[in-house]
Amino acid sequence: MSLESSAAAKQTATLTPEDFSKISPADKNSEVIHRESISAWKDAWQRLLQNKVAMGALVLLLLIVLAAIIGPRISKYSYDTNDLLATNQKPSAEHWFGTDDLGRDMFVRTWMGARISLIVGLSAALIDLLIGVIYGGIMGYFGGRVDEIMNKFSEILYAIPYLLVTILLLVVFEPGLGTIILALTITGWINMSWIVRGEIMQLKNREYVLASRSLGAGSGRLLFRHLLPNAMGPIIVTLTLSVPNAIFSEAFLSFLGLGVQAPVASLGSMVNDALTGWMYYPWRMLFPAILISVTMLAFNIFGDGLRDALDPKLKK
Amino acid sequence: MKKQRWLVLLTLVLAVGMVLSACGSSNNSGNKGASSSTDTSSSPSSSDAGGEKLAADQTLRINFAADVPTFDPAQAQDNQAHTALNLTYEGLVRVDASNKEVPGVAESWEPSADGKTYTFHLRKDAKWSNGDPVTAHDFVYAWQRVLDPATDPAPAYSYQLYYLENAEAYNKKKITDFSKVGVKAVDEYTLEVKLTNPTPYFVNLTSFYTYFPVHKSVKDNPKWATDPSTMITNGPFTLKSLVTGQSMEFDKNPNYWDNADIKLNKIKATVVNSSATEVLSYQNGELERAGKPNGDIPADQLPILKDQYKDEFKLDPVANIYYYEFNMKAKPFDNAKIRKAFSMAISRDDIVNKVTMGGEAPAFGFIPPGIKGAESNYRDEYKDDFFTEDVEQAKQLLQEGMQEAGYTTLPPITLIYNTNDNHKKIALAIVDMWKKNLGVDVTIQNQEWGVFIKNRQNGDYQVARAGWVPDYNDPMTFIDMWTKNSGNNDIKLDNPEYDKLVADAYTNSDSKARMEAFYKAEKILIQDEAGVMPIYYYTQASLTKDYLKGVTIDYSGAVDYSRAYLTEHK
Amino acid sequence: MEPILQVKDLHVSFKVRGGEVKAVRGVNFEVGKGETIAIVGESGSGKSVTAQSIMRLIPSPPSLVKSGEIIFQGENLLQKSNKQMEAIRGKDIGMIFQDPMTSLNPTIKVGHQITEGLIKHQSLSRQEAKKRAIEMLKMVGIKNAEARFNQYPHEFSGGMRQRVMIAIALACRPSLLIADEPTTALDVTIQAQILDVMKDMQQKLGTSIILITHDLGVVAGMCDRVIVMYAGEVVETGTKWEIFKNPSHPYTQGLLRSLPRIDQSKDEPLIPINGTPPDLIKPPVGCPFAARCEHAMKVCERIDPDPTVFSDTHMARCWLHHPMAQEVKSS
Amino acid sequence: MVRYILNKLFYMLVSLFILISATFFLMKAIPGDPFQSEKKVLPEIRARLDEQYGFNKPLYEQYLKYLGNVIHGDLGISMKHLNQEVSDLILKTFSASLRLGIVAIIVSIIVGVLLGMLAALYHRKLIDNIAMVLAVLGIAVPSFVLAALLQYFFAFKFHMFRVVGFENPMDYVLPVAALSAQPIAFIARLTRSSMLEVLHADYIKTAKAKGLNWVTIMFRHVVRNGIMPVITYMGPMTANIVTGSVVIEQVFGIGGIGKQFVESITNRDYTLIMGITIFYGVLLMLARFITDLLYVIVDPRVKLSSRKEG
Repeated sequence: MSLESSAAAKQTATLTPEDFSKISPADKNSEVIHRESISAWKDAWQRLLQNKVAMGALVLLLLIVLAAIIGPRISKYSYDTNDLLATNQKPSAEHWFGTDDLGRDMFVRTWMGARISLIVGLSAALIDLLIGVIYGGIMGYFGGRVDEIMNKFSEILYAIPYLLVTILLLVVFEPGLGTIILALTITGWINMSWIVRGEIMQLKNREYVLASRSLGAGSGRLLFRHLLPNAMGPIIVTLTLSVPNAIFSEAFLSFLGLGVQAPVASLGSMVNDALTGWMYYPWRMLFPAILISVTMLAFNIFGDGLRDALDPKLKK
Repeated sequence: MKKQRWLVLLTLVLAVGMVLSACGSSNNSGNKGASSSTDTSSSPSSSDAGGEKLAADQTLRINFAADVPTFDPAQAQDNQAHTALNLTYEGLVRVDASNKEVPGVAESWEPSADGKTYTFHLRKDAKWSNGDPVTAHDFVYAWQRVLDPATDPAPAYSYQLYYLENAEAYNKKKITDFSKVGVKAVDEYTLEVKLTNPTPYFVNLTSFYTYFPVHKSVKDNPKWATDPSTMITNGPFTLKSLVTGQSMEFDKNPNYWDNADIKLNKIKATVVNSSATEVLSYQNGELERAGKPNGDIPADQLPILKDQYKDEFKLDPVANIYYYEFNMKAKPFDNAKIRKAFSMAISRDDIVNKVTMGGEAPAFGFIPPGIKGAESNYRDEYKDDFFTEDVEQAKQLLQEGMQEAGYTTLPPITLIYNTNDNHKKIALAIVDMWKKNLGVDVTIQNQEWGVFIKNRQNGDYQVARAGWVPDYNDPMTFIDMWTKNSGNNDIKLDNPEYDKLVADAYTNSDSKARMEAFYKAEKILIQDEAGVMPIYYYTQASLTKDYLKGVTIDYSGAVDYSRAYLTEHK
Repeated sequence: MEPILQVKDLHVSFKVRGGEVKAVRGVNFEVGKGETIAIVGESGSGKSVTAQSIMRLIPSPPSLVKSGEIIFQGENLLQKSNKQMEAIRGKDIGMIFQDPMTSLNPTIKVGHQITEGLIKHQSLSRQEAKKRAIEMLKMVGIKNAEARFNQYPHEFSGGMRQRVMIAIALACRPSLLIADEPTTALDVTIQAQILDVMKDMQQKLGTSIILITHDLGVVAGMCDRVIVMYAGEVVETGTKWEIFKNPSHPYTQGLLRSLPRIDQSKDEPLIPINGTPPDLIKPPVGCPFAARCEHAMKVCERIDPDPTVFSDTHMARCWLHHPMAQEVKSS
Repeated sequence: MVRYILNKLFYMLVSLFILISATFFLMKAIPGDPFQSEKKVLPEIRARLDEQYGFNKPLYEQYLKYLGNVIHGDLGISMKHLNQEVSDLILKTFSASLRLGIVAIIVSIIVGVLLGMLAALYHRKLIDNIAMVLAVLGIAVPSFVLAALLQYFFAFKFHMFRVVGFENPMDYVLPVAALSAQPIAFIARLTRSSMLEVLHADYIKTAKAKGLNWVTIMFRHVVRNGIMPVITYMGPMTANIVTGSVVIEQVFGIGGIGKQFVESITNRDYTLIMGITIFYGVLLMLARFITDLLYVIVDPRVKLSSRKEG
């Protein structure tokens, strides 16, 4: 066997005994390894920060939210004032996004619409979250018979075609924002509850939970201190992705004439209103349609980015 | 393990097979319609009609916005059925392009001196599509079917026949002997009709579908009107195929007595309920006619299409009215001055010119132009000048009204309309006018059709959108609905004088006196009570290719394609 | 002994966001015919990358063999085309991976996963391949092999799956087997069984083995020679005895100390090596172990030591063996 | 196996029962009824209709009677399409929806999987980016907008297709494109991420270590495992396409069951509403059931007794 034994001490010449004095542990310029020392959340956040596309989407979302808040205020028009002398006007200095069939300013209406759509999307997602987490948490935590019954119930509910229930609900109850949100959440929470259930079931047998339990932690503490925070990743991702779903569903309901009440408009209902004449007044469809698409895009991309950031499988 | 997977596969195959076989059977019926579209049967006589050269292919393509719910004249109630039944059936008389009664199955007819009995002489060459002759008995049978309390489901339009003596009593089970009802087949070809009151418009009425004859074979087959193969009809066309939600095809009926005058070979109808799609389909050359009454043109496109298709775009005034109802039993509209103020504070010109843009006529009365009066049109004889729009006066009226009712501010007001783009636009515009002109905030609420109509008919509303289509060509159809006991009196008008005027008009056979009564009643309704706020008299917008001729639209807007034809075109 | 594999000055890097991870930095070693060598080191020491480089299995990009040679049976594998490599993989070199739970395709019957390679490399018919596969399954100690042939991976336990992996890797009788932490994921009792199977197979087939492990305990029972890697470098090589009896690199010493021994008294604690390996995006200029080394001297931080050769088979890279270090120590 | 199916069947029946009951009472709670129109029906006639249709009976009696009929396979007669059997109407209109739906499902799967595979294979390259932009657009554009745009440009402007019609193969192109845009996008993203996962899986390394060539690895090992999540999406996709077809049928004037359903609600055609609800319910449950079975066939790890989450 020949080992690489060439000039074993090529630099020996320059070495001095001083070089061979021991370094005290305190002086060591020890490698500080950053990766392990930061919390999983910060880690995820940093990964997210590095994902330029996802951050772009987040910035876009924030801009949309901001515009939805201040957009209607910086215009001198109100979203519901008709001007029959100025109907279907092209975009101009006077009306930045043009006017609609009743002469209402499209700029104000578009941002008001965005506001309504966001409210619908966010409320529906948050209600899904609330019910889903509680229901799913109970299923996952208690398991056994409780889980079996509750799970079967949600499966049965899930089998009911959602469109049907939604339409029926919207016709039965007074139309309005509340009803729409209710209709969207009636089956929307099920998916969330299943995700929470799956996570909790996986987590509850982990060592630290067992340890905590052996130390006498109560169910509530276990669920809220240990289990849910650790299941937060998939929950947040699902939440992010369910916002655009709700916005889209509302648009779909608008198409069926079951959307929000005029003169209030959502992006979906505005697109639908413009649909019959869009070839002649393209701006009436274009602005809300682009905004709805961009919102959808941004939520989806940001959600994907979040998933990547929170998914430990992709950690390198 | 292996076994289990095979079982799974088997189950899967079975399940898919089930689904596929379920649809396989219905596929056939779908293809039937498609295949028959290729056979272009005998082309029409190429002789020109009045200097025009007929097109070789006499196939008319039109659209229905919804399925025809029934092809049974006794059960029909809507526009779609109206158009379809006008093609497949023929009543005692027809109405021509100038709204004149012309012979249909009846060659001639004469009223008695008191105007209460009509004798119709039927033509001997009228035949059913299976070759059977059309006889007076077929009419008696059909009318009995409509009135028979045992008919299932009960025909909602049975009241259209209540002009006949004892018809109402028989229909409402007060008498059980149909021979007491005022219709009798004197012989095979003579039909005698006795009426309760002299009814000048009765002959015209027999052109309406509820009066159409029905072949006796339907007795044993409750589903006869759902299947083209069991439909025996007597009109210029027969239903050839029917694909629910998709298409209908009508073929020329060779057994029709006047088929020499029928030039179309075939009528193909699509069933598309999106008005935008319908217009696009027309623009793309897939339809010869689009728009009302069977379809629609999107309000957004009206002003543009009007310019772009100058020669094809038509606005036909029709005797329908668009109006708002005030609930006279609900606050604050229990006060006439307040109602009137609201009615005077809007600009109908702006609505028709800038919102609906369909060339409608602003309405200041309730009876539309096109409804017959004593000599000519009622509206020509009596002007609708019951009030004028005047913001200042409206404000003052509102003040007075509020004082009378003791308001310092008005209670909250909600306007309801049924979900529809056009209704929405009008509502938004009117609410905005009220706000600007009266300083009153009105909330608008759209309601799904069934919910809306229920609320309105139950009086659960303050202001509601409404429209009225006449049942027959006489002012009565617009006036008797507001009598105290009328089921359609949603505004809850309760005016004894009004009711008396209507009762008089019913029994009076003098045209002039009747019209006078209607005018007085209309004045009460609009000027004194202001229970309804007329907005406009409808027009019907449609696009018709310039080579499509002979389509007639009657006073109410119903369309008759039976005498239409296509001239030569590219 | 005639070497069948020589790795010469191998450098492998990975491109990542923020730089290049220099995972393998100048590795040299060789494997003799029928010999079993172990590559030992912590995770991230570059041992797996080295092994996978031999098979050319590391995905490129992001990885990149910067320089070096891998001579297998006289030919440089790094210069082979993909097509040529396909003919070598599985036929001449077999490989077993760490996690038997994920190394088998869950949707394909175990038997077919074995026959795949046989059909490809030895042009056997399906029937012949099946016969061979069943034979292999029997050889690696799977009972009821005929029935097992038609089962799916999830119907096997972890140990059984690793036996299947061995059967797959050795089906074509390769002359070299690379076992990348084959026992790490298994229970201790199963570990021994798997090692026995490998030893047994080696005796039957005369295969050379590169065993990659972080567990010196595994090394003791199995190997002829040991290569200790740290931070992408070989820090010490030697025969099993040289390494165990006379570990000459503080890292090797550390590894040994962290291992429980039978002769250890109860009070004597196991001593872990403190600290973590350096970030290889910017590898230290000096000895990579200096930061964790209890004997670290000033020179260690400045200059990476060259190998000190103790015998034909034994060398270590550590300044402690520098004559000057001995002087300083004794003074 | 048999036990599994029986068990599944039992729960499907329970679901169906709840669906029927909930829909029945919800539907009856909607104001209005099938006989309402602008012109009010005379009270006497109204009373007769109520009697003929049993509306004069207490609600629970109507419910029990309906339930009894359904158990005997009788969905009743439509209240708007007079004298037409509800089951006939459903089958007739479903024929069009099924043709549209099946083509859309097939197109979605093929195009979606291909796009996803391409994106995964050319990970972080141009093709990946193009595929993902397409996929994301499919998710971001509402189907009714897409349908209107497709119709306007490809039928009207470019005269490539008919605006209305559903007979010739060409008539399918636009509605199918509009209907499958969203599922395609979803499947493409699903396939991509799952393919990426599979490509990095250990068993792919094993396969490479066996010396298998690229094509074999792709087809034997990668694709099969990579499209597995697509199968789990089949259930929701069916639901999606069924729901989406409501819009598409309206825009393209296709006489499908979706259009019928919306109309039946407007018309308060009680029997038809119930009939279509039951039909949809059974269809979707069947779709999920088939998905489960498919999964068992494709993935030997999944046993019938244990349901997968989500």
